[in-house]
Amino acid sequence: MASEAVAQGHEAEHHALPAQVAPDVVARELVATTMGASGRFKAIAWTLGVLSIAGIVALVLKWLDQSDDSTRWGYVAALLSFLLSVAGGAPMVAMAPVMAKANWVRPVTRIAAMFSFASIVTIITLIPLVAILPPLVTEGARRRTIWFEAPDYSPHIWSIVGLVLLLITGIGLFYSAAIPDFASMRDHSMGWRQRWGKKFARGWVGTDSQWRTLRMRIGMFGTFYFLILVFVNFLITTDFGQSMVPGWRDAIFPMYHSISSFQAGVAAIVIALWAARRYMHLEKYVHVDAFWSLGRLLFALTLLWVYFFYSSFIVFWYGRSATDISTLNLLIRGPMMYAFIAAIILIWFVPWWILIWNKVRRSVNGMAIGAAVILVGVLIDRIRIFVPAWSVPPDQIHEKWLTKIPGTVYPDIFDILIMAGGISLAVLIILLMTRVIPVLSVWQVQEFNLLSKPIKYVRGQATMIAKPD
Amino acid sequence: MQQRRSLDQAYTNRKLLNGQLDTPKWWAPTVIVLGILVLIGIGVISVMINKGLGVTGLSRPVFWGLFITTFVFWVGISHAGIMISAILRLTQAEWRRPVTRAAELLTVFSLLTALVFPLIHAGRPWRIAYWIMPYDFGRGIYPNIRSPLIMDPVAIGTYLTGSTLFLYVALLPDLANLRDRTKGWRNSLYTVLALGWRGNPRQWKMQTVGGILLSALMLPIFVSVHSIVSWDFAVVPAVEGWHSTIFAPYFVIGAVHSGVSAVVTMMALMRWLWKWDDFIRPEHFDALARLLIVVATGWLGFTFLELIFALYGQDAPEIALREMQMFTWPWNMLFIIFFLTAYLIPVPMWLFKRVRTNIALMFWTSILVNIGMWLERFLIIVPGLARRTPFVYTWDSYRPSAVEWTIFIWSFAWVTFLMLLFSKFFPLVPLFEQKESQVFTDDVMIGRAKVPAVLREAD
Amino acid sequence: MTSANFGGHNWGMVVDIDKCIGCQACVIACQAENNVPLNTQDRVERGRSISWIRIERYWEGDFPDTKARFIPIMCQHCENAPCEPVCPVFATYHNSEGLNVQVYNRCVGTRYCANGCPYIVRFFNYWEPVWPETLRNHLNPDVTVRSRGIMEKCSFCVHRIRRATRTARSQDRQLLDGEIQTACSSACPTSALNFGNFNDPNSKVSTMRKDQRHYTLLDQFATEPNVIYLAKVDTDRKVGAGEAASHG
Amino acid sequence: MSTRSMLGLFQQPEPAADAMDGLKEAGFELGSFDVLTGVPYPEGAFGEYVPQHRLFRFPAFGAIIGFTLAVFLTSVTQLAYPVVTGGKPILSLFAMLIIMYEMTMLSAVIASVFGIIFESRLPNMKPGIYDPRITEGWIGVVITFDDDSRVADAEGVFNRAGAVEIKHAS
Repeated sequence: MASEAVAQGHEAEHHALPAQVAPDVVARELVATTMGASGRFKAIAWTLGVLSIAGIVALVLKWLDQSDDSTRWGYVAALLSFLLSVAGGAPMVAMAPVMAKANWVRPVTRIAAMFSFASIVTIITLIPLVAILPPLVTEGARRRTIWFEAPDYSPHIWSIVGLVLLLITGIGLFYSAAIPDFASMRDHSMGWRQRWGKKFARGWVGTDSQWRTLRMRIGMFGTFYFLILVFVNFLITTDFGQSMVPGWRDAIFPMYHSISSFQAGVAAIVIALWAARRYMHLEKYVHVDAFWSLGRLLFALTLLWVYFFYSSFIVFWYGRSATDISTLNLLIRGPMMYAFIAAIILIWFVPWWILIWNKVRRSVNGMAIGAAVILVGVLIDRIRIFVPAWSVPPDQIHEKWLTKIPGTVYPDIFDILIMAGGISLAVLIILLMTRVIPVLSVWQVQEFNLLSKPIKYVRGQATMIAKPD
Repeated sequence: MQQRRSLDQAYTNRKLLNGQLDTPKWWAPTVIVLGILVLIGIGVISVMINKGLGVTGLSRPVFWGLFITTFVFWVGISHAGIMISAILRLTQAEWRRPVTRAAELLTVFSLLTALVFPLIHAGRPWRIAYWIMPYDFGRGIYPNIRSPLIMDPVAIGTYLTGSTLFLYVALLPDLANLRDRTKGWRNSLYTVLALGWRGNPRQWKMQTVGGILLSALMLPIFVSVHSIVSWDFAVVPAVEGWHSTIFAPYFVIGAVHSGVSAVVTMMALMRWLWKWDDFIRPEHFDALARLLIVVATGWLGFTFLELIFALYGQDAPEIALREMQMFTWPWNMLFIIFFLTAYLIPVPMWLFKRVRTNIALMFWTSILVNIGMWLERFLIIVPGLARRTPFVYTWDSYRPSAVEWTIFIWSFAWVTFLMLLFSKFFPLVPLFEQKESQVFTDDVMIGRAKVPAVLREAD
Repeated sequence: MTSANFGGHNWGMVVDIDKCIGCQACVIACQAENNVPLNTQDRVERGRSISWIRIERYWEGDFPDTKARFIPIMCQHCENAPCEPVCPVFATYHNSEGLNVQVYNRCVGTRYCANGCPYIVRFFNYWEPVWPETLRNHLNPDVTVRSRGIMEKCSFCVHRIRRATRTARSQDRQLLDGEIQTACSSACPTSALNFGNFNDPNSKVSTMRKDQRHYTLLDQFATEPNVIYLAKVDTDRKVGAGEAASHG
Repeated sequence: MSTRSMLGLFQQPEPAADAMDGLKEAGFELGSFDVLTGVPYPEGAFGEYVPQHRLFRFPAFGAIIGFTLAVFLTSVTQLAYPVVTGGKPILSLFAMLIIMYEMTMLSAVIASVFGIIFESRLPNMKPGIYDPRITEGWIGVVITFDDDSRVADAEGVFNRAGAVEIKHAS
């Protein structure tokens, strides 16, 4: 099989298919990428490290300084939502091959799964917010939440549980798919990596039963992960968003949040792939084909985002009851109007015009640009939602609807440091992970090569893609 | 999953064109019976137009009832077509092939039926010219673009036109096939319709590329149509049960749920009536049922969100409405039936492969789903209006009159009638797609294992 | 925010709940004035009765100290009327004098406006209107007899407004305050219903609406009605949406 | 203009492809011969030249037309008879957007259907030489000659490739 594949390697050029490489070569080369670290890598890692420490310090200081005033914490909430979106949304792609049996996605899954480690940062940002979250009952009046008669600590406890569960299942998803690669680390590397590989491979030799349990595990963790992600999105969006604003009753908002979280996740994966391809020289494995498919996915999600946004907007705009008006005034026309316009442009308009071209979706750099634009847009969108939501003073929080629209809250030095720090910490974690395990899943690249092979159909060129059950 | 047998193309032609070339015996009697039903329905409709809407069960404040429910229901069914043929085409699902055309047909005919209801339920149907096609320059007044009732006809018209053209384009190769198989006047008819199709590479390429292009264009329309229909309700703040932002995606996914179920029902009928066991195989039902499990569960999630955020407001009228919808006779009974039939009975059954591959069971479960989905629309629209408003002199309940029920039944007879009529002249299963799947699927040997594989063109 | 410009007039009504005794005179007057078909027993039973103005009656307090509360409800002629934008044929719209007018000729009877109205003061003609032989000649010639299949509702007796305006113009003078009385307000024995021009700062209604008892119905819909209610004095609680529901 | 044309019928793709190759070698210019199938085969399966098309311009064009039309319709009709309803602006953008969207999509679809039919060079009421068995799975290779002199060698190619039947038409 392998030799035949190599023989057909030269044909693969004018296919949208990765060059067929022999499995052992794949293992050795991919494992090699984890070894050592270039000077550039070290420099980046150190700067990120410094930034993250600064961010954590700033978070502690802000907590000591402003713990009494919840209206100042909007930006931390926005950061929480953003990290949840990216770090939570990305691993969803990791389960695609099991669910959809899509072949192109196999090499991508590892990078996707790595993002689940970044959920640690999400939890860090959650801690102070949970403490500062206004109580359910203020001046005897119970504010509108999904916790109708529940005790006062309900939102806090459940959001913590949800995020921790998300982290655990995410790591579970990562690890269950990583075992064979730890095995190949054990076999093809030396030093601590080999020892770690030995430890984590847990005696993997690739027997039939081991493979079966592996696939079962991925499927299981994937399903759990999806359910928990939706659940967490629901909790965070209601407890840390909607219920902070009197009269904001937007049934679609959790869905909106989930969709744009998938969008951000896919965008992040595209950028990670681009970086891996560029700086780890993995052109042979990360082929344009993957970007092409991710591009279509991203495009669809972009349209879906604008659809979800419009479905809620038109109902508010048209219905125009007192609560609707106050919601629009706060979130769209209000203190964050310019952020809102920027978000629309960056999440929908620009990507739409970039990604609609097949040429762009087939190009690596074009995709990276589109993805970057989307990521920035999602961050701004989170800010325009959560900052006004938190800026509502707690003494109005239990009213029927918002009678007095609060002014714009601008970030103070703490907020800026915290956001920079949080994001760079997330990036740092992923960077470090690439030193521990190949950034592309070895066994899935091999499987990819095994299942898809270029064939000759009468006189024409085509690709046979096997779809095992 | 799919055991593939290679079918000779001549055999495929013979079997799949049996509706046109040699009409089955049951065809004529069935069409006659349905035709009589259709005539009765039309008679009742004209009586209603003549006498006025007093003959319905409507009242104040229940101004909308069975007609609008059925309208939404049929629009929902119409979402089967594009769901199957567009989404599955774009995701290159092989098992879509035998069902695409039937699904698109269902789209076209159910839309035609759906369109009837808002028109006949208007107070002065003879005046709707001013509503749908109002560009009567003499009057100098134009329709109200701001009204959702203008967006509706525009959206549905777009969807109807689009899917009809889509259907025709995909029909071309099969028309050519019929042209080659028929004699006499039918031959000349098909010759004209086939536009002189010969099947050279250029035409086939247009067929494939065009199919993908049209799918990509139809998909956003498909989503928008039911969203706009849902906004008829969602933008009305006065009716607590309607004014919810989630309605658009909620209706769309519900529509997909009922539409795909309707396709399953129809596939079972096609397999039985035309004896297409070789083409509509258990694995197709299996695949559709897997899809349905996902769709139905997603729909359940939306239902949950809709309910949670209805109560989230904790306003007295909203809670009163929900209480009425779920715990007050007769709505509670309807609600239980709706929940059982739309989710609780079918979906757990579909979890078993034995059920998924059992045609009879799939037939009945899919019918259950559509009963449930009709009730869902009914439970959204009618209790929403019959709610207890602050003004005690305006409460009323609603019981559809015999006239409404007759017209309701008429709609089903009408759709089936059109379907059968179509099946007399055009193949319900796309022959060329059927044959294409023979070319494009194969088994590859990986080691000793025989693995089903699909052939993708290098793009 | 509304783009209608109220040139001279912005017609409205101030209803003093404190004076209302629930005598239903306004209901009858409206019925007679506006050619509203008789609400026969079967129509009422079928929930198809038409009464442009109705007296809602609520019980307040528990036996023995129970109080009857009355509140006359007619079309509120909202500035931001939810019933208007949903009509596909402009059959109902907001005219330049602040009236929410119903154009019978345009109406095709989708009944969408009726669903949109939170006050449920819009009525649909399910049948052709019929009057007993004896009443044929009592119909008001100034008011259209609505055929079946169209919506109708309180028009603030727009025909009276028009006639008064014409008279005033013919005598070239401004309309006097209180010159125009709707059928209901002129029939009200306790003058609980007061009709007038809100644009004229010292008209009777303008002064009345400044009363601290004033409120509007169902303000959660932000419809900005042109009908202002003055709460009952013996209680500071408003008779309105709030406890109406609880007494339902 | 084609004086006469010839159709070679094959039962399997392989020989048909051989015939195509043979015709190429025999020096018939591309475009004078073509392959007819009852099934869409993968592109280039017969070594035929891959047809170029401009299909994607049609929907773009249609979309632009539809959008402009919709803008005109939604704005001008509202301005022609301005009626205030429910305090909404005369030009309510967010309601108009929906109509614009639908009309844009509609004309995009119609245009692309025209495009598909045009780009497949249909309708073509004189399709030329053809055989009904092509829709039964046979594969036809059709060739048109400018001068009759070369009919023979084309026929030779067909026979060598193993044509089941050869039809002539003038």
